[in-house]
Amino acid sequence: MTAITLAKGVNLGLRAAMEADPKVLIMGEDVGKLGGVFRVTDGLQKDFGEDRVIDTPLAESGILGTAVGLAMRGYRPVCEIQFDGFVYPAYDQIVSQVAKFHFRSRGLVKMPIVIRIPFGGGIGAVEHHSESPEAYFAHTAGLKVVACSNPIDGYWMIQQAIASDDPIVFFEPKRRYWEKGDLDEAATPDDLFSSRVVQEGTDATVLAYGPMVKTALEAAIAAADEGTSVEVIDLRTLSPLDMTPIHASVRKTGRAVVVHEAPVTLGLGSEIAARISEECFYSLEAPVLRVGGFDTPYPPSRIEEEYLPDLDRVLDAVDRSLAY
Amino acid sequence: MTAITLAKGVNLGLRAAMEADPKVLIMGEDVGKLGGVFRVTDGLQKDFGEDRVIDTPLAESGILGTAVGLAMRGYRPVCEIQFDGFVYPAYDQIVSQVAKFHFRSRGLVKMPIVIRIPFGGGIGAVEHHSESPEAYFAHTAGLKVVACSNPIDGYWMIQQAIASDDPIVFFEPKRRYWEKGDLDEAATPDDLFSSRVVQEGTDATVLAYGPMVKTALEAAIAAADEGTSVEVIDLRTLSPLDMTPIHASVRKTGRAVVVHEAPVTLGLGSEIAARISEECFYSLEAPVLRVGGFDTPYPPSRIEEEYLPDLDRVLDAVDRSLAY
Amino acid sequence: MLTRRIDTEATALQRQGELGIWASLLGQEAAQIGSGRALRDQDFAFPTYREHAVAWCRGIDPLHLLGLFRGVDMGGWDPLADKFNLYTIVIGAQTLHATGYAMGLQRDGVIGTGDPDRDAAVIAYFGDGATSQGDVNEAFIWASVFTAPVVFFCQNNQWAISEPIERQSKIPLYQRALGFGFPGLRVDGNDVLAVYAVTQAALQRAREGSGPTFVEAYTYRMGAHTTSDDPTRYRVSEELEHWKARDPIERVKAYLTRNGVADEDYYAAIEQEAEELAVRLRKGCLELPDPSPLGIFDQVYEETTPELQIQREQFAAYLSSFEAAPGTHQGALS
Amino acid sequence: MLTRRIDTEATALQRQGELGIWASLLGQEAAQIGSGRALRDQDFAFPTYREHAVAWCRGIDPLHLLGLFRGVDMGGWDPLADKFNLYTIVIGAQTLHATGYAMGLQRDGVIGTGDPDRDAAVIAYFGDGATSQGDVNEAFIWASVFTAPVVFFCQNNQWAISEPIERQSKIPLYQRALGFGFPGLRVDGNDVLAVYAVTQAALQRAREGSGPTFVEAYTYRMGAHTTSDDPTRYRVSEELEHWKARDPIERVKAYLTRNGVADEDYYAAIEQEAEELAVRLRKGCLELPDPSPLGIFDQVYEETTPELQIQREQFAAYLSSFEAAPGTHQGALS
Ligand SMILES: Cc1ncc(C[n+]2csc(CCOP(=O)(O)OP(=O)(O)O)c2C)c(N)n1
Ligand SMILES: Cc1ncc(C[n+]2csc(CCOP(=O)(O)OP(=O)(O)O)c2C)c(N)n1
Ligand SMILES: [Mg+2]
Ligand SMILES: [Mg+2]
Repeated sequence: MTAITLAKGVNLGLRAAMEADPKVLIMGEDVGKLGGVFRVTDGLQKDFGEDRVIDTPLAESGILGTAVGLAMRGYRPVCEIQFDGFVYPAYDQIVSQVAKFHFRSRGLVKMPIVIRIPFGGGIGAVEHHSESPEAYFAHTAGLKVVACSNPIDGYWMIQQAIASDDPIVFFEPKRRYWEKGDLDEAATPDDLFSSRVVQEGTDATVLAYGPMVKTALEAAIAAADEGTSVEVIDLRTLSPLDMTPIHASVRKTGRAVVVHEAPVTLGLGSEIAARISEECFYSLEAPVLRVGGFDTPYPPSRIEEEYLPDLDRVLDAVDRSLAY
Repeated sequence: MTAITLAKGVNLGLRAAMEADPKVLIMGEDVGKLGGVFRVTDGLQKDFGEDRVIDTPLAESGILGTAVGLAMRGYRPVCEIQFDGFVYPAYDQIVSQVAKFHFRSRGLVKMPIVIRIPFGGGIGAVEHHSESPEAYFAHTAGLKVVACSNPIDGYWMIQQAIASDDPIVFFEPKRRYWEKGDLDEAATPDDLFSSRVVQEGTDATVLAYGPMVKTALEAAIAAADEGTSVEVIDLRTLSPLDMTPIHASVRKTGRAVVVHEAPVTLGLGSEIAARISEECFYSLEAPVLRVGGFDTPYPPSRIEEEYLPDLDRVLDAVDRSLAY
Repeated sequence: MLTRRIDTEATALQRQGELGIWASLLGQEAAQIGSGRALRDQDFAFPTYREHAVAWCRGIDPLHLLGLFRGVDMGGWDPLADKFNLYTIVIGAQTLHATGYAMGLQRDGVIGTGDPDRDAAVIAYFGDGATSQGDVNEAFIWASVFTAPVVFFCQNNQWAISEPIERQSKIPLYQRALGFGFPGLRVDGNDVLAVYAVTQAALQRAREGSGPTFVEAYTYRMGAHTTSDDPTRYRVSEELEHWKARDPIERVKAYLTRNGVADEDYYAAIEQEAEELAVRLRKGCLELPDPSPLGIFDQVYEETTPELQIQREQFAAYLSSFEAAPGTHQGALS
Repeated sequence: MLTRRIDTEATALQRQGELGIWASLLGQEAAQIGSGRALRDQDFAFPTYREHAVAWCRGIDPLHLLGLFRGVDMGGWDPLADKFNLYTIVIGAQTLHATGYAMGLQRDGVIGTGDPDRDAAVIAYFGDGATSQGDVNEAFIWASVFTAPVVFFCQNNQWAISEPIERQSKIPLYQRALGFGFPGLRVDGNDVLAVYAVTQAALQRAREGSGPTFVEAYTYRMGAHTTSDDPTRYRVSEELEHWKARDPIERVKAYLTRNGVADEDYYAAIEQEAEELAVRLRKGCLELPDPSPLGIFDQVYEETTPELQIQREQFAAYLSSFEAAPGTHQGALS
């Protein structure tokens, strides 16, 4: 067992994947010599060479477009998008090519591409560095979308994502990059596309992913002090959703709150609320409530803490749910 | 009163807007001499000149990016995206610039840009020509999103959209371009951001927009034959939503079905279902059901009629709702 | 001539409602055959939606092309095995794929070995209009910076739907390459032998590891953009007449006849072959099986998802409900 | 020198946690002042995130720049009135805005009139890394095809964060313009007078209606990319030493002194002014009011939406619930 940060967890996972399969490549801006602006690819170019860890020209569409061609040639590119807000120039290649190639070719062409995106706010950054674009990808058929929330998941999930033959958008909560966890390399990881109950409870279910898992857990502790037993689920997979543990939890608690940083309107919470409302119709004692960013662009960082859901806003929603 | 097609309705609306304000420009691929592949801009370059109706180089990011600059200089560009599936190269300019400029500049810079997108399937086209990308834009704070469903709305809504000082993504149901309606130019149009009950009913509410409004109306007629009274709402505005008539209807019927061509997961239906479930919690006698495209890329056209929601699938959902 | 017959037949089929749309290659046969014949087995081609004659050179059954435009699938061939990508409709996107594939060749060590059966190259097709897309210019940058073995083959047919080449560039297109640091050249796109020679040289350069070349094949779109288009709205008939006199097929015929390589019998035999092909295509096209509605759920992912499984099951049940109780609802399930 | 002092002060403020980040212009002062001084009132400039000295030339209070990097807003000036766009962080996006604005100037008839107070031009700033973005190349196409009055001013500071210029281009960047059909030229970016002269000529060409020019100001990023960056990881110190000897400020000082234009008193006065500025900035920065959390709801649209109104009201009620009943919950509302 070694204590590692999330950044290190993903770094070690990448290293393990590259060692396991010579077809795995890393591509992106500043991923080589610098090791990435968050150091997630630190040391990899040194050890695997410039042919496998590629500092690309500064153009995201170029990164994804050439990754498609490399995938056609049998490679498994792991593309880093430096910050969430810079994925949009690659949007066409992702939505019209990466997502559709398997379908277009009736499965003859696989797209084992992983798109790593450090996402979310809370680090005092300027514009375009704190976005949560996951819903755009979860709405796109042909892509799979996952988000890790802690170092251990970072380590395993990135390897599982790289091993998958489907294209995966892999979200990493950048403000949790420096938080630590104990890695046991001998453990057996959960399935990549599974959600996990990370805190059991009986009164209400809080669903979160990425950076908000920690917030949700803190809220559960605070709620416990007030006598409310909150169950917390770390979704981990955003597309497909893993509804089985969600159904079980909501049938038990009768109440659900979905939390994310992305704006509420058409965020992941809307899909989850719609599904729970339909699939657990007779179990719900309150409507599914959503806590998220407001429907504004991400604000200047001096007020990001107000903008982002925090412990209090999660508790407030739990209270409102319990009041039904 | 003159009978006009939807294509003609938008065409006349554009003409009226250009006559009313010399700052209105039209930009896009083939919008000039050809008058657009659907002839929606037919005759406008001839009458308003090449400076106001601009055949652009073949690059969607360029179209939107230069439109931003023109808007900063006081112009009101109406950008045509030739087909839904070709909007993605412009995604970055739309999401990071058009949508954010007002916020970034604390309102000092307005973005009165209209992005016209012929959308949806049903015309036997090849890949990328039948998509329904509206949810991507409705999830984007800073944009407004509307969809017309008939020639009369096409005529008025495009003028209202151009008159708006906010950026608007304007969806036109391409398979309805040739359907007719009677235009009364002296009438007073409804507010752009309002939804409209287009068929009154008491047993269930069907919410639709764009191409599906006609389908929903046909379903309502078929349902009436079976003794079920279906209320149909044409949403018209997708972002913001106009919840008032929706609340009123659902409180009356207790049942709601949302219909669109876009894939169900994280489509507009998910947001509407989440909102209705929360805001009409005690009125709902059945969960909000969603009828949409499946979570696959748009299929080859020989099976698009199976893929797209039709009268029968809407009725099926109404029946399922009534069965609760 | 065979490819032109395919084209005529496809256009006819579209007119009869059997194809949704068809993008004719009329006038561009020399550019396509010349470049297509310069490819070796191990080379890989990335077409747009108009490279029917290149497909022919790659051994793709033209029936597959009809299938795509008919809407039974998105191209029925195996792009990896046939080393001919599926048609790319989003303008310019394939130039980056081609460059990435070329970077894969580099990593596989199959360029610059000197073994003619091993060294491989990639060719990316695109039109004059496509040169305005960001993606195409990014592909130039990538290819240049990484010295990727790719030939950028631009068929400048003078038009992007209704927009003349002046809307995309003020200077000859082949000069674009100079700004990116690799050679660009223009060839008479209606001269099949010249196209062959130039493409062959560019491919060889790529295979040797000397990097990309931009080839501008100067030609003309003699037909409409697609069967949905009406070019009389935007171009004058004199222009077409001018180019008709330069018809690539007439030119190669004249050349072959003049040099005694081909005689009347030869042409008669080809006409015959073309006719048989046309008959086969027409018949084959009408017989193409429609795809199964349930099949689409299985092709989205390599490993399907619970959502899709549920949707598939529900849809299967829904479809069979019609068989069980026909006429329950008014609408016809088409 | 004043702008360098602003820069030093900002870096210091960042180190003390008062700014989230700061992008230093160290080494690029001559390129920025030289080009910024060539602008007339009616011209419009589109900066990246590093054009602090151009901002200075446009009369923008440097406090606004600090505000942006501190996170109180996204640039406190009025881009339209000051004819200096807000900083654009997405690489290259602003080159299209600049081109569109230039097309607006054309439509307004304010180019080529011959009236020096009327004819206007646009300047678009971007870095060497930006030249790889599709948007920048599309801007070149637009500007060329429409003969737009825009100067593309590229500060080639040799680095895009950790990537050297060789990752973006194999040939000198100014040659890129040749592929698009307009002039490109390179100027010593550390020579303020040369930059002034070249930019002035390019702007004049644009104002006259002769179209775009690409200016490559060859310079060097003497500092880190931003305060978050650590350049020792990717570049050698000799390189920095080489360029330190070419420090643009030392060079202009030497020139001014040699020609007797400036003496010790002059420099002392400037030092004094810089010091006062620094004090004002430090004080001003700490005093910058934080934005109001409720304010963000009002700035999204020109005409707000029911959704936002509801969210605003609910959030206002939520915030005031803390005032009403402090300490109800454990978490601190920061
Ligand atoms: C990104 C994108 N935008 C628009 C279109 C619509 N479109 C299809 S073909 C075409 C013109 C292409 O012209 P060119 O590149 O010269 O090729 P050609 O058709 O002449 O072979 C356009 C605008 C598209 N397919 N993709
Ligand atoms: C679209 C996009 N991708 C990535 C980034 C992250 N990023 C910020 S600055 C930078 C390097 C820019 O280099 P250059 O254009 O040379 O400008 P310089 O910083 O040297 O002034 C990168 C990659 C970004 N801001 N936008
Ligand atoms: Mg063309
Ligand atoms: Mg640079």
